[in-house]
Amino acid sequence: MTMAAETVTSRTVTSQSMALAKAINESLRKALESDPKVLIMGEDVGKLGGVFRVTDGLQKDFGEDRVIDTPLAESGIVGTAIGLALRGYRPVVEIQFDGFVFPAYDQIVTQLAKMHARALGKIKLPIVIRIPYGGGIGAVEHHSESPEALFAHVAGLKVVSPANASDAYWMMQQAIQSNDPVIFFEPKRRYWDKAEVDVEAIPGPLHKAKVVREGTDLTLVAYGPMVKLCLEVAGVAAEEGRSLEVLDLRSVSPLDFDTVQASVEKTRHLVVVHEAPVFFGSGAEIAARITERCFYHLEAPVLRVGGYHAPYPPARLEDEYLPSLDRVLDAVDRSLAY
Amino acid sequence: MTMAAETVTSRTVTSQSMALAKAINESLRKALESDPKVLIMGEDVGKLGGVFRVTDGLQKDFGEDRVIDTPLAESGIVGTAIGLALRGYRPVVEIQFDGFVFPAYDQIVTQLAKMHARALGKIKLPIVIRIPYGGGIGAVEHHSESPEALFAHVAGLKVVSPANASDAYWMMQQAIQSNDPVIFFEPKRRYWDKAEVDVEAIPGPLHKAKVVREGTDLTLVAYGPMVKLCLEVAGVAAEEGRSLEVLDLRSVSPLDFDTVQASVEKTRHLVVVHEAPVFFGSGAEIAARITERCFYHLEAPVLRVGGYHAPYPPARLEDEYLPSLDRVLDAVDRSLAY
Amino acid sequence: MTVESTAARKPRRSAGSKTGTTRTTAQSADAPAADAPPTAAKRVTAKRAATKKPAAKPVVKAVAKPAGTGTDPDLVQLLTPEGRRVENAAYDPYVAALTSDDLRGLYRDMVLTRRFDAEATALQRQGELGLWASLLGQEAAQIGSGRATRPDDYVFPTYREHGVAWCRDVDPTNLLGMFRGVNNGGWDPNSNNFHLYTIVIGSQTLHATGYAMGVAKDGADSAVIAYFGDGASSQGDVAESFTFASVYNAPVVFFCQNNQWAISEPTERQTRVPLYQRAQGYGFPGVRVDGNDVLAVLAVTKWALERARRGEGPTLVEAFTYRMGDHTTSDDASRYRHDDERVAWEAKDPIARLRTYLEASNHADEGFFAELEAESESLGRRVREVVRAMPDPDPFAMFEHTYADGHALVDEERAQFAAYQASFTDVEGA
Amino acid sequence: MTVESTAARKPRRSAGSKTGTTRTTAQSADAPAADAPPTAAKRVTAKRAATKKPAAKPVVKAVAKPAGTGTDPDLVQLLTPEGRRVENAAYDPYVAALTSDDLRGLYRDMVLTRRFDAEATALQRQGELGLWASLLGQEAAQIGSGRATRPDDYVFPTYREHGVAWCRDVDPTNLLGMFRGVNNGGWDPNSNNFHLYTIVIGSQTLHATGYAMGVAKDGADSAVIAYFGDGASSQGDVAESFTFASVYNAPVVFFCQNNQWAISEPTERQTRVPLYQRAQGYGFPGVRVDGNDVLAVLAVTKWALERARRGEGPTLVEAFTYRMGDHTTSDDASRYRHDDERVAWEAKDPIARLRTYLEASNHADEGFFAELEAESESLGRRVREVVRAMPDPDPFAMFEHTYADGHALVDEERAQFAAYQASFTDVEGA
Ligand SMILES: Cc1ncc(C[n+]2csc(CCOP(=O)(O)OP(=O)(O)O)c2C)c(N)n1
Ligand SMILES: Cc1ncc(C[n+]2csc(CCOP(=O)(O)OP(=O)(O)O)c2C)c(N)n1
Ligand SMILES: [Mg+2]
Ligand SMILES: [Mg+2]
Repeated sequence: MTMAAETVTSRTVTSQSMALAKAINESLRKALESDPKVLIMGEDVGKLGGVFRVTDGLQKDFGEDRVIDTPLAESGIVGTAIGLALRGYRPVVEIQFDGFVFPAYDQIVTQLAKMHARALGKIKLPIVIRIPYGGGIGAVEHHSESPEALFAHVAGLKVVSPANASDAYWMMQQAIQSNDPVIFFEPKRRYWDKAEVDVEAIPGPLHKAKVVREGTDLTLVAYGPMVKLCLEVAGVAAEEGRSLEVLDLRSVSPLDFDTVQASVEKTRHLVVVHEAPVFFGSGAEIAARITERCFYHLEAPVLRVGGYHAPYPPARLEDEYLPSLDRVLDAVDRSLAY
Repeated sequence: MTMAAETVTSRTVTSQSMALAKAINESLRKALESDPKVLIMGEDVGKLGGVFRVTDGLQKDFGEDRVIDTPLAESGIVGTAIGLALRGYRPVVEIQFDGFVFPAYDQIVTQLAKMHARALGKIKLPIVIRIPYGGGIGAVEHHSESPEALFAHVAGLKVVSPANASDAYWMMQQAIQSNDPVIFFEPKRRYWDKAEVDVEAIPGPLHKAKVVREGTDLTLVAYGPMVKLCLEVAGVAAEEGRSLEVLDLRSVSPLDFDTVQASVEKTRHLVVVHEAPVFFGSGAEIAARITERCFYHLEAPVLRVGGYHAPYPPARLEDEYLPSLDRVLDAVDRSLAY
Repeated sequence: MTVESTAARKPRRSAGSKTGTTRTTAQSADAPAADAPPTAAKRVTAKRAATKKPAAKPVVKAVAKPAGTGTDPDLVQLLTPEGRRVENAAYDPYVAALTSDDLRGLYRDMVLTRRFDAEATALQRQGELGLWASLLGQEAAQIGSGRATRPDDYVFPTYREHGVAWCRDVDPTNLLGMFRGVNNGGWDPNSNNFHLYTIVIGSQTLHATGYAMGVAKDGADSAVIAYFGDGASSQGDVAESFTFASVYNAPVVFFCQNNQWAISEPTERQTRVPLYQRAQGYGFPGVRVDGNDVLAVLAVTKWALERARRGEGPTLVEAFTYRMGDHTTSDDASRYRHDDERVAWEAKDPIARLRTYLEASNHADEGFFAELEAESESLGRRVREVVRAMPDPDPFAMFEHTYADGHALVDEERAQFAAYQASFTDVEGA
Repeated sequence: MTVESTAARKPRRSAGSKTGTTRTTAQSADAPAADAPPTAAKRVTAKRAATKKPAAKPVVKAVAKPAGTGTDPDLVQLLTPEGRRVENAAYDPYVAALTSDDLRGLYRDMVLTRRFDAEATALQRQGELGLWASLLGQEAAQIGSGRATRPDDYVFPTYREHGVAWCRDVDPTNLLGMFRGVNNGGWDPNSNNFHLYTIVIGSQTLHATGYAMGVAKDGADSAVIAYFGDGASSQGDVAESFTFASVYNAPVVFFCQNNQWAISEPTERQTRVPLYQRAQGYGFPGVRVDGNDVLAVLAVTKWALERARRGEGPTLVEAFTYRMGDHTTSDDASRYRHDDERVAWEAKDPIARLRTYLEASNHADEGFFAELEAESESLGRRVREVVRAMPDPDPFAMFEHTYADGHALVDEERAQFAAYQASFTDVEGA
């Protein structure tokens, strides 16, 4: 049942260093080029190129008919994207910030997620909803949230989040090709982080987790913005003589429990890290299921590090609110102390 | 830390048998009588008395100014209720069915839940949002869902669900008196179930779980519509010589982990039952936290019985989809087999 | 498909028309190009209106103000409640080519739709359906607008458009699945360009708008029609669909059946001014039509659809009608409305008025009505039989179609469910 | 509070007025009762308008059509871009009682607001604020409408209403907390009847409507004003607030600052027709006013607020103005708009035009302007000092105020956090 992470086949000649935001931009460009049915929709995605410039230059090159500045109404954006998908288009929708997806929540949950099932499979809804999410950029209210659990609980949606530029590029390609609605959470504080992107690589499956650092003493599970943090934690822990394995989930729904299980059967300790509040967050589902799968392997309860049960705090407090190197190390210590 | 469930002081003279829906009706009536700031708002709550007759007769007795038929717009209902609360009113809002709360989700999550914190406590939002929820009544799509996890994850909201007429009466009183927003999930398939309601009783705290049946071998945790099922399961199990303890959580946020922990430390086995899909459901949070608290006590992983990762199915399939006597017993067997 | 269904017999053709000419786009050349013609109408004898001679081609001067501006004009009406044909220079051209066959076809559609609806109500009472949302009283609004659509047009209904479904050749028994609880819709929307019923009020208006945006992108001359109710007009989604449709000049007709009630709430709980006026502030015309007059609805809807085809953007049509029955079979309208209101509306019955007109102008004879009665009975019988034979879905259907490309958790849960199911077989087998 | 703030000096009084008479309700008796007066205006010399003699009481005949019906009328304008006073029989009465002091007060409000705004922009550049949303160019829209409110009225702003906050006597440094990242608003809305800034576009229009419903329930004659932008007009919430306000006849003024842009999107991406026309289809009047003309905005807003007080329900005011700067300090408007547009609007600057008028009509002398300049500098200094001194919140503040009545999980997490924090102290202490 358990499988090791796949490694992307890399041909250096086609690979280049790229910021995460740029990688998504390139991926969208490629999708627009290769499939005339792909559309980009959202507020300010045109001339401005989006507030994070992720759609920079696309309207200029593909026209207003394919890269569409919409009225300021998220329910309208998702609702019309559904109609466009019914007409055969493949809309890639941008929600400007995490906190502004809620006006569209009804269309996403009651319509987008259920329409394929409602039609007994007769119609497909290949829509990608891009959401820059998470904190750490010193923003004002509603601009730093991590609402992924609110989508993962809803059947009919797939929920993914890349942690680096290469995954951002490829996962976006795969999300657009998917015939299911995909909520694509972009770790906004990593937009400017660069990595090698091989645009000719053969990517692994979209919903498969990756072991991004091997280790033997404890497993750290994260996705999106927290993967980098967990790698840092593993680095520090290594100096202290502890060998941490770090998993990048990449996909929250479906969630690759097999890869997590395989790791935990080896390390016997698991800490899950995410920015979203712990209460009813992804960590709960991972803890519950992995405890069920690895009951006799676990030497400590699955510990969770995440946001507190409070609205996302003002920027000057976010470092206290968000999982930090120290907070994760603290959880590692506690887990290993069992 | 752990406390036994409190028993409601009962004086038989003031007690009468009442259906759950009627108990809420009586509770709303009492609130309207005792506090002129209490308002009832919603679609069809007036002359019709709501589609389940929960507000029956209230407009007739308290007038259109206090029991308000609203336009057909859930965001508008909650948004204007917030404004009314800012003006000093205490609106009790009805959402007609679980599946229709989503148009109001933005107002609930970004406004209602956060406004008290945003104002550093300077303003209060004493709003109750009543939602008839859950399946089992053979209804069409969107009329049988259990979205409580989507509210519990959001800080700033309290989430409760009574399981019987007496709790329905008293919890509604307490919810209306609360200075925090309360999402009040009413187990619609239990609306017609009768129980003794003592309108002079002194109720226990709103957010405290109750041990509704004592037992020693395994703990069943449920809330709302599933409590009755769990009591039935315990009855059947008793015939098979197994002593199950049944807990009625009553409140999902906050969640009374102390009472669950106390029970599990005794029984060493825990099964959580809810109608909502298991994936990212309440069971996940309970499993994660109780495993952390009772790591050395648990003889089996916490098992969860709930809905599948699928849209709520058409009525003719709901018996297969919902937790049933057999499915819960199956989980009990599996837990005890560890 | 059995013989008694118009849908089955004359797929994608105009009601009762053997040639289908009234459905061609070419005909729109006759139509006035103005945004909305004045609505002043004058009565003519039923006799005169009944002559086959098409009405004189009207010279409609382009009006700066779209219909529905300023003071509430009269309803657009071509047939009075008493069944008399009234002249309307602006809209007559849209029904001028209707033959006797066509007129009888419209009548037949309404009668069979009502019969189907009654049968469904009865089946609910017998426990065969869990719920039914009756269209009683709204037949003209639905048949008139449904028959105005072309096969390549796309329809986004609410949960009550059984008459429109009929016009789109959707097998009526298909509509019953969700009310019986065996599926949540389930027909293929693309086989008749008739989307699934939508229950969350107002949502479908955005889908319709998006679809229409796609039509425009494709350079097609199809149009889209979105149905919704007076209650739905309050939903934010409907307002957003108006904005998107206007900004993108989408070829969509917003067809609001104002049946005076949203469950127990009268239209005054949703708006203080006539609903068709809502359109103007979004930059497109709104028209109120007598929703119990099938000819007027047909004409106004055709006009609106043709505007859309010509690239002139959206229109709001408010069909002023009445929900004669309860909201659904779960409802009891006597709790909130008086009988006299219903009685007053009975006098405006859409079927009775067309019958009077057909009889008075000799468009139909006794034989037609008798034959239709028999056809009606046979439709009822078929519906009954099909519904009773509808099997419950297989439990494993729960695990199908949540995703198009599969999902690991669904596979896991399906396997667990299979094992659980098998545990009984094992026990039973043992 | 230091001396340089009008807010601080003359709490809850009209701008620059020593007596506050322009703020009394009694004055509304002079006002025409019609829904909306005609907007035809004729130019008069600045001289004439400047005389203290109140304009002749106009006889405004009640018009059946609310303002904003039919073809787009001229803007309501009392002061041309060149600073000339134009006569407007309908709206003149609302500014007729303004004294020289009042006029200077309005000017002072605009100047200080602009100064404050510039200071905040500078503070953002210096890293003292994380973000700033400048109101540059919208001073007249905000001061005119803000000064039209009474102390007992209630204001629901967006995130850009720094000028309105000023009129409501909110200490301007209070507005900076959320932009600095030390809180999410944080002032007490009830101490100045000025709600917290709302970022989720459009939401506050519903809160305003609900609040106004409460005012009506209480039988009070206060009014409520909800601010929103041209972009916000597309949000479903705004449409729903129109419906609720109309159905319940709520005393609320919807004040839309159409500053031509929603970040990078011009108003044409939100609507095809002028925004004020949106109101009519919801059953209440809409008026477009020159948003760079503080007198016109004051007059129109007073008229609308008084309609609300008289129980005549909601009004939509569209203040036609311009966002002179970037959307926020994070934005770069040069990516999406031409400089000529900005240049054209510079000629309509709200402050310059009032200054011309004040000077031409001898309402203010050099001394006034010089003094104001000094006051302005001192305001800037105070803002700078206060902001720089603003402490970071205590980490434990995260656990405060999520709930009014407490929550077990919050207590648990606070305790865990304390233990975690203490673990460092222990180490450090060791
Ligand atoms: C979002 C939402 N809220 C509430 C309901 C419950 N509901 C079903 S039908 C209805 C009334 C609809 O009235 P109207 O739009 O006039 O359509 P009609 O039923 O009269 O055809 C309501 C409130 C719903 N289906 N969806
Ligand atoms: C629901 C929501 N969606 C998106 C945003 C991001 N956003 C912030 S301001 C803005 C434009 C607002 O334009 P407008 O309403 O005209 O107000 P203005 O900024 O021009 O004052 C957008 C899209 C938001 N704050 N809320
Ligand atoms: Mg209706
Ligand atoms: Mg704007």
